[in-house]
Amino acid sequence: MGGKIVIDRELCKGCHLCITVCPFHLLQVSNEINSKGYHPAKFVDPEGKCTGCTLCALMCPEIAIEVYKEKS
Amino acid sequence: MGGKIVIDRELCKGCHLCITVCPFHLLQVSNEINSKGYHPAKFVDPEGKCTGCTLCALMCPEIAIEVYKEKS
Amino acid sequence: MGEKVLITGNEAIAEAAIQAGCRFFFGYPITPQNKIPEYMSARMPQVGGCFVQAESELAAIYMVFGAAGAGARVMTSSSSPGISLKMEGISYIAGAELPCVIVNVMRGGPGLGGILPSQSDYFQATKGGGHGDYRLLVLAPSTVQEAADLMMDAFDLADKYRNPVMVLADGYIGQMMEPVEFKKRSSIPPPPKDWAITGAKGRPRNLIKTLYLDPEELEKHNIKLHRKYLEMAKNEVRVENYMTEDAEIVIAAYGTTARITKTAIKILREKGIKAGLIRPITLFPFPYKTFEEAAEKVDNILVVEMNMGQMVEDVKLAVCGKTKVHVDGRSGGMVPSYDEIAAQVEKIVERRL
Amino acid sequence: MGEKVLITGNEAIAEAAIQAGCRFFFGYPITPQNKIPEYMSARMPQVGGCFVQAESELAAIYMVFGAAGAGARVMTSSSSPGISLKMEGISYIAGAELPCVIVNVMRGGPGLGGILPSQSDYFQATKGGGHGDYRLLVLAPSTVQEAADLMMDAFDLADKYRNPVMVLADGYIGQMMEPVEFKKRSSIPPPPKDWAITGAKGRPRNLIKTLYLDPEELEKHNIKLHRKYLEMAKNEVRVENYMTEDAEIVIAAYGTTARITKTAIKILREKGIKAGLIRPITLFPFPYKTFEEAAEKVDNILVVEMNMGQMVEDVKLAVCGKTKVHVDGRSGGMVPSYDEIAAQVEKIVERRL
Amino acid sequence: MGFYEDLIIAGFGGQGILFIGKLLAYAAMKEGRNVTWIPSYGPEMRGGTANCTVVVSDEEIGSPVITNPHSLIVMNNPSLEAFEPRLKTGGLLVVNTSLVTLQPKRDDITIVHVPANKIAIELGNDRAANMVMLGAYLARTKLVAEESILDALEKVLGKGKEELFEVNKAAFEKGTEIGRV
Amino acid sequence: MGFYEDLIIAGFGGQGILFIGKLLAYAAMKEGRNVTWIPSYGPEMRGGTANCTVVVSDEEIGSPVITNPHSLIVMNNPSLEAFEPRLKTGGLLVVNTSLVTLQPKRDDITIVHVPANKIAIELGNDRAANMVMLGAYLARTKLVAEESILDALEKVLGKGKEELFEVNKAAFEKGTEIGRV
Amino acid sequence: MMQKVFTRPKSMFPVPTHYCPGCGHGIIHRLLAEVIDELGIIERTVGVAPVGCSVLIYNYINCDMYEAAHGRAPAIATGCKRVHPNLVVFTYQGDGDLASIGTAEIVHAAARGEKITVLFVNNAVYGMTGGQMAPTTILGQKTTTSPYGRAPAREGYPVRIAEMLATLDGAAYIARAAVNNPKNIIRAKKMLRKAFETQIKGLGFSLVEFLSQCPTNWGMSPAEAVKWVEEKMIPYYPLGEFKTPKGEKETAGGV
Amino acid sequence: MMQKVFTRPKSMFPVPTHYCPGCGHGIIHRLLAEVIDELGIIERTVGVAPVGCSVLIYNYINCDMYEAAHGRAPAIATGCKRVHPNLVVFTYQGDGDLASIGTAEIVHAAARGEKITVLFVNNAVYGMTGGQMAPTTILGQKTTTSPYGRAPAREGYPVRIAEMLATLDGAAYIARAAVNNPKNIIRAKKMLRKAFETQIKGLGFSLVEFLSQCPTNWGMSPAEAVKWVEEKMIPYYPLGEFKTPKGEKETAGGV
Ligand SMILES: Cc1ncc(C[n+]2csc(CCOP(=O)(O)OP(=O)(O)O)c2C)c(N)n1
Ligand SMILES: Cc1ncc(C[n+]2csc(CCOP(=O)(O)OP(=O)(O)O)c2C)c(N)n1
Ligand code: SF4
Ligand code: SF4
Ligand code: SF4
Ligand code: SF4
Ligand code: SF4
Ligand code: SF4
Ligand SMILES: [Mg+2]
Ligand SMILES: [Mg+2]
Repeated sequence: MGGKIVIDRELCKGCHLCITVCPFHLLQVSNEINSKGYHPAKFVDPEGKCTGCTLCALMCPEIAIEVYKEKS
Repeated sequence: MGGKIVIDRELCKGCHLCITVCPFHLLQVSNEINSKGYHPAKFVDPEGKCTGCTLCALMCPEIAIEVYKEKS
Repeated sequence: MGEKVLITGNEAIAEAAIQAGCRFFFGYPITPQNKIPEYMSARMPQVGGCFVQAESELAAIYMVFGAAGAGARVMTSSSSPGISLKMEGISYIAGAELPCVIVNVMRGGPGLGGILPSQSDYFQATKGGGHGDYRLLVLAPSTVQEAADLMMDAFDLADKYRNPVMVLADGYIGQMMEPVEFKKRSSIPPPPKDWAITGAKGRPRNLIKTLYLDPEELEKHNIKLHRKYLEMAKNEVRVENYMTEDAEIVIAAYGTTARITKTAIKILREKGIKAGLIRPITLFPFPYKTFEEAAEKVDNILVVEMNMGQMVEDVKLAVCGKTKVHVDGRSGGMVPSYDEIAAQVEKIVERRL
Repeated sequence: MGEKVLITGNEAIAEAAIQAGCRFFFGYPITPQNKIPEYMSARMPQVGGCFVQAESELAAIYMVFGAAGAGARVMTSSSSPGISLKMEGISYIAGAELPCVIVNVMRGGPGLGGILPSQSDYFQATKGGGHGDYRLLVLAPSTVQEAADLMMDAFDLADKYRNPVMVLADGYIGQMMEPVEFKKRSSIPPPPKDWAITGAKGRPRNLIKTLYLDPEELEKHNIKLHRKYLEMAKNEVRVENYMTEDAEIVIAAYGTTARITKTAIKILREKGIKAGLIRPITLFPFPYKTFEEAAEKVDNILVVEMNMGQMVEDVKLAVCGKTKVHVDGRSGGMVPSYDEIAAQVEKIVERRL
Repeated sequence: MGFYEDLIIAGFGGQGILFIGKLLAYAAMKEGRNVTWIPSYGPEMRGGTANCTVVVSDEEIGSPVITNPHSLIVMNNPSLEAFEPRLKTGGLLVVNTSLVTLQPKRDDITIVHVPANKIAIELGNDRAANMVMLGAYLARTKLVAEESILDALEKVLGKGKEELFEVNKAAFEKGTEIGRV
Repeated sequence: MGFYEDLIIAGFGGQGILFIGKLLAYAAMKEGRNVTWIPSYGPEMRGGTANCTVVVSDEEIGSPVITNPHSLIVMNNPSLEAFEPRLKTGGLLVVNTSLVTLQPKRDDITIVHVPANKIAIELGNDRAANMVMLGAYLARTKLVAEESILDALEKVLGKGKEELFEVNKAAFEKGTEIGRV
Repeated sequence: MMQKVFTRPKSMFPVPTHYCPGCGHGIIHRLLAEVIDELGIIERTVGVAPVGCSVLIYNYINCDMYEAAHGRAPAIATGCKRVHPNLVVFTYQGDGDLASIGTAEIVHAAARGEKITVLFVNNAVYGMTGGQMAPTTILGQKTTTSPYGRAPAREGYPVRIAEMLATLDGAAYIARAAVNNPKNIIRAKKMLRKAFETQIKGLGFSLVEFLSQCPTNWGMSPAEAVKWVEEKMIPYYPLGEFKTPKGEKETAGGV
Repeated sequence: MMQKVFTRPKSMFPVPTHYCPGCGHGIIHRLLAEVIDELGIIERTVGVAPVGCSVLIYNYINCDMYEAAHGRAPAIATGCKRVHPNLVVFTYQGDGDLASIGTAEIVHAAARGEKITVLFVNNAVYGMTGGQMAPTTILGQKTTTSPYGRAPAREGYPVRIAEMLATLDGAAYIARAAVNNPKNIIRAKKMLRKAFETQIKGLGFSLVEFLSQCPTNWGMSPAEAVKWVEEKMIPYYPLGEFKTPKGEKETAGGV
């Protein structure tokens, strides 16, 4: 039941709440700055741990995260 | 423990609430009219039944009743 | 021809509103206009409308905001202190350009004042008692019949201009009984309200708002409103000229004061003094031109109002120094009598001030 | 000589109030005057005073009523929509003749409008936005220093006349920083308040009320108030004449607009156009006489205000047709620039309108 | 000038002052005239003073407020004191002598004395005193036809109040008798 | 005419725009001049745009609002777009090239390019970019003495903020170097 | 020898009232005056009159008084109490005044724990303006603005002020009494005294709600009216103490 | 094949918000839009925006909307709902808006049983105007108008709106949620859905209070702010359902 997320860099305001809730710590602060001057979150999941549990998206105030999940 | 009451005819507005609460039915509607056109209550206690219990006065919205009681 | 009924001004105002298609009333009791909400509470359910006694005048005016925004013909009524409480809301309604009718049956002020008739809310009604640049269209009936007639027109005018209309009556107009005939309404439907809140089904959503964070936009909006007020000034001025043609002195008065003045004029004319009356029916837009023209013909204008001198400023603005303007005000529920008015006129005429 | 501090107008207003002996503040947050309550919430406990954030502007003005009635120096502040909510209360305070100070840091309207500076509450402040015949004494600062100075005077005037005094500032005055020196106050104690509510110990009880059921009494009260306003008109008019002596054209402006006008006048004078400024400092009582006198000397008066044309009515009333009166208003948070004003003046002068 | 009459009716609240004013106004309207009716009362919900002014005219009515009324119906002492001085010279004063103990002072007016409450009590309903007064007034002024008043009364009381109507009618007629004297 | 200068400082909220404006105004006041400082911001509590206008003069200041400023300090793209066209001919534009990616279009003005964020990050505190800009601006205009700014900074930061003061001072001085170039 | 055992309290002026025959306001005024007299606080008591039938209460009680605007008495009392913390400040308010237009002011005076005492007279109508519906008008009750009888779907439900305010931490003493018979009147006075004592001890906000008869606007005789209070009002508005200062808690409801 | 399991609800415009990073308003907006979408009512839903940080909510939700005056949203909603009983009307209000200036309007909309749904965002401060004290500011909390920390003797006690409104018979559904972690967010959405259903079924007034973070005015990072909700707010403002339509009663309090 693998999953993945897509973060909209420009919508993201760098609040990093998503980072705090991912059970697998798959989100990180990006070094880059978006056009509004924020450091957006980035999804780093080299081992494919993401389950698509949507917790990060539920927490995101900007609806900057889309979540995808393997069809079961 | 006898008592008596004095009704101020002019203050009285003839609401007759005092009449309804006297345990000995010592108050009556007067036939007379006061200067404001009301039929005031009158105290009729030929047998000296009044105990000075003050119930009538407690009920009077006009503070038209003074109550006297035998010193004990 | 409808039958005449003997009815108070308050009831006439309420019934006329219903006959003009008003189906929503939100208000709060206050003397001397209680008969309006009371009448509405009985009648609205009968005509499929809705009466809500609001928790306050403040809430009432925002219920009006909501219902007007929803496209309904809607009104509220109150008296002076209650109208003051509506000031913020009236500014919002004017800003959002929502059509509605507000009735003020004036009583003496300031503060709690008294419950007797007065005209001391003239400034508040005509210059905008609320904040920002807005204007109400203000109608001032002087008989119960006219209260009914103007009430009906008020709804049409509100819809025409998307602007709140105030019917400004004094306590006498509200509490007096006179025979009234409710005129059959022409069945011209109100203009379509495609801006109204009705649920965004099959159309882009509608938005009713007054916030413009961009000052250029807000200025544009203000200019748009201002143009509308100029438009009203062009089209909607109403005024009665009573025996002014041959008048050597003109009295300016509206509402009950105007009626009393008519009696005074009779008395004066019996004495050979040719007095006339200019009676503004719309207080905003004010009949500046009528007064300007009168100023060409008479040397004196006496303003009679039940306040300490308010309409007199508009009369002065109109005549622009061309004529002497006097003021004779009674206040606090005191009503100028025809004798007083006549005496005042005599003094002016004699002194040839 | 006190030290100069760099401070916003809002803070200067708050601090000046405290230095004038104000120990009670009741208010509610609203942009652009939030620094006033915020400052008060920090300072009042330090000086043994009391800051209460009221549940609303409506509640705040009645807390002011209570504290003023209790004999305290007290104030409230707000901005346009919030001031509209105080209209009923202001009418009550004026009716009860309670001294207090009300600050309005105006923003664009109507409705929620915007948060940028405006002067569109001129009518509301000067003609009485509430019901009934009452007037506020209205002071209009045009620098932060003047805001502080007028604030101090406001309390004295309020006590002197037992009347609410309004300090009418635009958003710029509130949010701008300028160096301010708080002038040492003459220690003239306020007049004794033997009418105040303090507990009826050893004296007949006091009563603060606005209801007069007898219309004759209410009229008497109205006449008394009216006389007081005439008294103010006699004693309290304040106005600045700036380069009017040799002026061929006069500009009328107050508050921030007046400052911008000063820059415009410099530009115009560099171009050889002799413009001058009449700056009303009291908006009520209005400096009618100054304008009347100016009207004898110049052919044109240009009124510059951040609204759609309000003070212009008072200017017209003053000049009474003797001079052409023009108006150049920006609104909604748009501020007229000195260039615009200068250009407008040039147009008028060139056209010799 | 056409027909014109004005009057003030004054007494305590609850005495039916406003009511007889309305009857008059209604009857006059039905007879095709212009009318105005204005009430005035104090802060008391019950008791206190109440009065109303009625104007009847063939022409457009100017002032509905009257400084010096042509007629006056007075139902208590304070009203006599307040209004008697204002009555027009030659005017008509109808006074309820059951309640008004003060004496009128004017000698340039017509005075009709009506023991209205006494009569009403005799007729079985104290509250019909107002109708007695109205009857007396009408008998003198003939402002409207008596039938117009009775029609108005019937209309105002509505159905199912026959008994009340009868008492009021009787009181009214008794009043007209006294007035005619 | 005495000394006169006005400028607009503009960028995102949170960049310390208003702060450096206040420092300037404070320093100028301390040097005995008249000053005005006016802020302007959007509805956002954070982010959004912010700017302030500072006027310094030896004479009474008329308009505190400026149509065509003498100088401009610009901290982001939208501000460059909004204010560049309004700059006076011959005026000074100080632009933060770390964040402003657009190119200024005017050729009748002096432009100073300052990679303010880059420098600030190098100095260990991204948030000191505003001070770099202020330094560069002052180096060009000499509106107030550099010491006046540092005095003001010390005063405003208050005690116990020595570290912050040092970073800001370093940033400011770096800015003056760039400005002097 | 006879001794006077009941007479007009000293702090009341010896004048007739403007109230209708049988009106509860007169009784409540007297209780107020008696409590003031018993506590000996007349010289440091300040009253705030409402707008309602009792607007003229200052004609009857001989202490410093304000006349408020409709609904704003608690705000005025707040202003006064903050200036003079040592005075005893009460407001006297009707149900239109307190429970309708003045809702925000009473809720926040209570929430702030403003040290004032509120006499809240619930007579289920707007007395002064002619018997319109109040927030406390009971279901089915006909008034001049609920001519078909109050129906939830149209006019909503009556508000229980005492219960509502008792949820606020700043409210120290909240009780409901009635003045429809001597027993309830005696109890009402005790509650009122407790309310004043709560203020004097500085414990917070105190309020007594009085169910009171308005024969005029109910269209009843006074005798019918007091019965109506018993039969119609008390079942919806139970008497009792809903909140007492810490440690003195009594159970709510019940007679 | 991957399937999209979480994306922007259809009834929201695809635009960035003006809110600060980490602000709870964005989360609550999304829950609202999701509920609207799930119930399929977007074409008959009307919103009333407050004055507060969320005044611009109409820039985000694609339904007919009013922008209210500060505190008056319930009155506007009443006006609208009475005209169009078949529309689904919600107000969205902050704690300054609803619990302070708009107290009377919310109490009486609830008392009338007005068939509207209220989203009440309690972030313990006035967000938009710069962090002033709200009626819901907790004891000890420093704000720009309670710079010494809220103290009962000076600033009074916080108001528990859900509990207070639950005393009113017209209130059919009253609940309190929080949006400080995913679990609470999921529960919040269920409550909101129930609130809308209460309206759609015509059962009366419904309100969900959301405890929401305002990192900016609390002077905290978003992560600190959500923790503060948990540790400081929830203990004073317990989550749960305080009133459910008859027969669906759940116990109040408890998480
Ligand atoms: C702002 C305002 N609105 C309305 C009124 C009119 N008004 C006077 S008293 C009153 C209601 C009185 O009812 P209540 O408070 O229940 O007192 P009661 O007369 O029943 O004792 C109203 C609505 C007013 N004076 N001011
Ligand atoms: C009548 C009025 N008073 C005050 C204001 C200023 N004002 C705007 S938003 C606001 C408070 C917002 O706080 P809240 O309702 O808690 O919403 P938040 O911003 O916290 O979401 C205030 C006081 C106003 N616009 N109108
Ligand atoms: S929660 Fe959303 S806005 Fe916040 S950092 Fe994550 S993606 Fe960005
Ligand atoms: S969907 Fe779940 S597992 Fe995947 S990144 Fe988000 S929180 Fe982590
Ligand atoms: S209770 Fe008082 S007013 Fe009523 S009848 Fe008895 S004495 Fe008279
Ligand atoms: S005191 Fe008691 S016994 Fe005597 S009359 Fe009054 S109620 Fe009756
Ligand atoms: S109307 Fe009712 S409350 Fe008012 S005085 Fe009469 S009985 Fe009392
Ligand atoms: S100020 Fe607070 S409530 Fe407002 S947007 Fe920012 S975080 Fe959200
Ligand atoms: Mg009542
Ligand atoms: Mg908030």
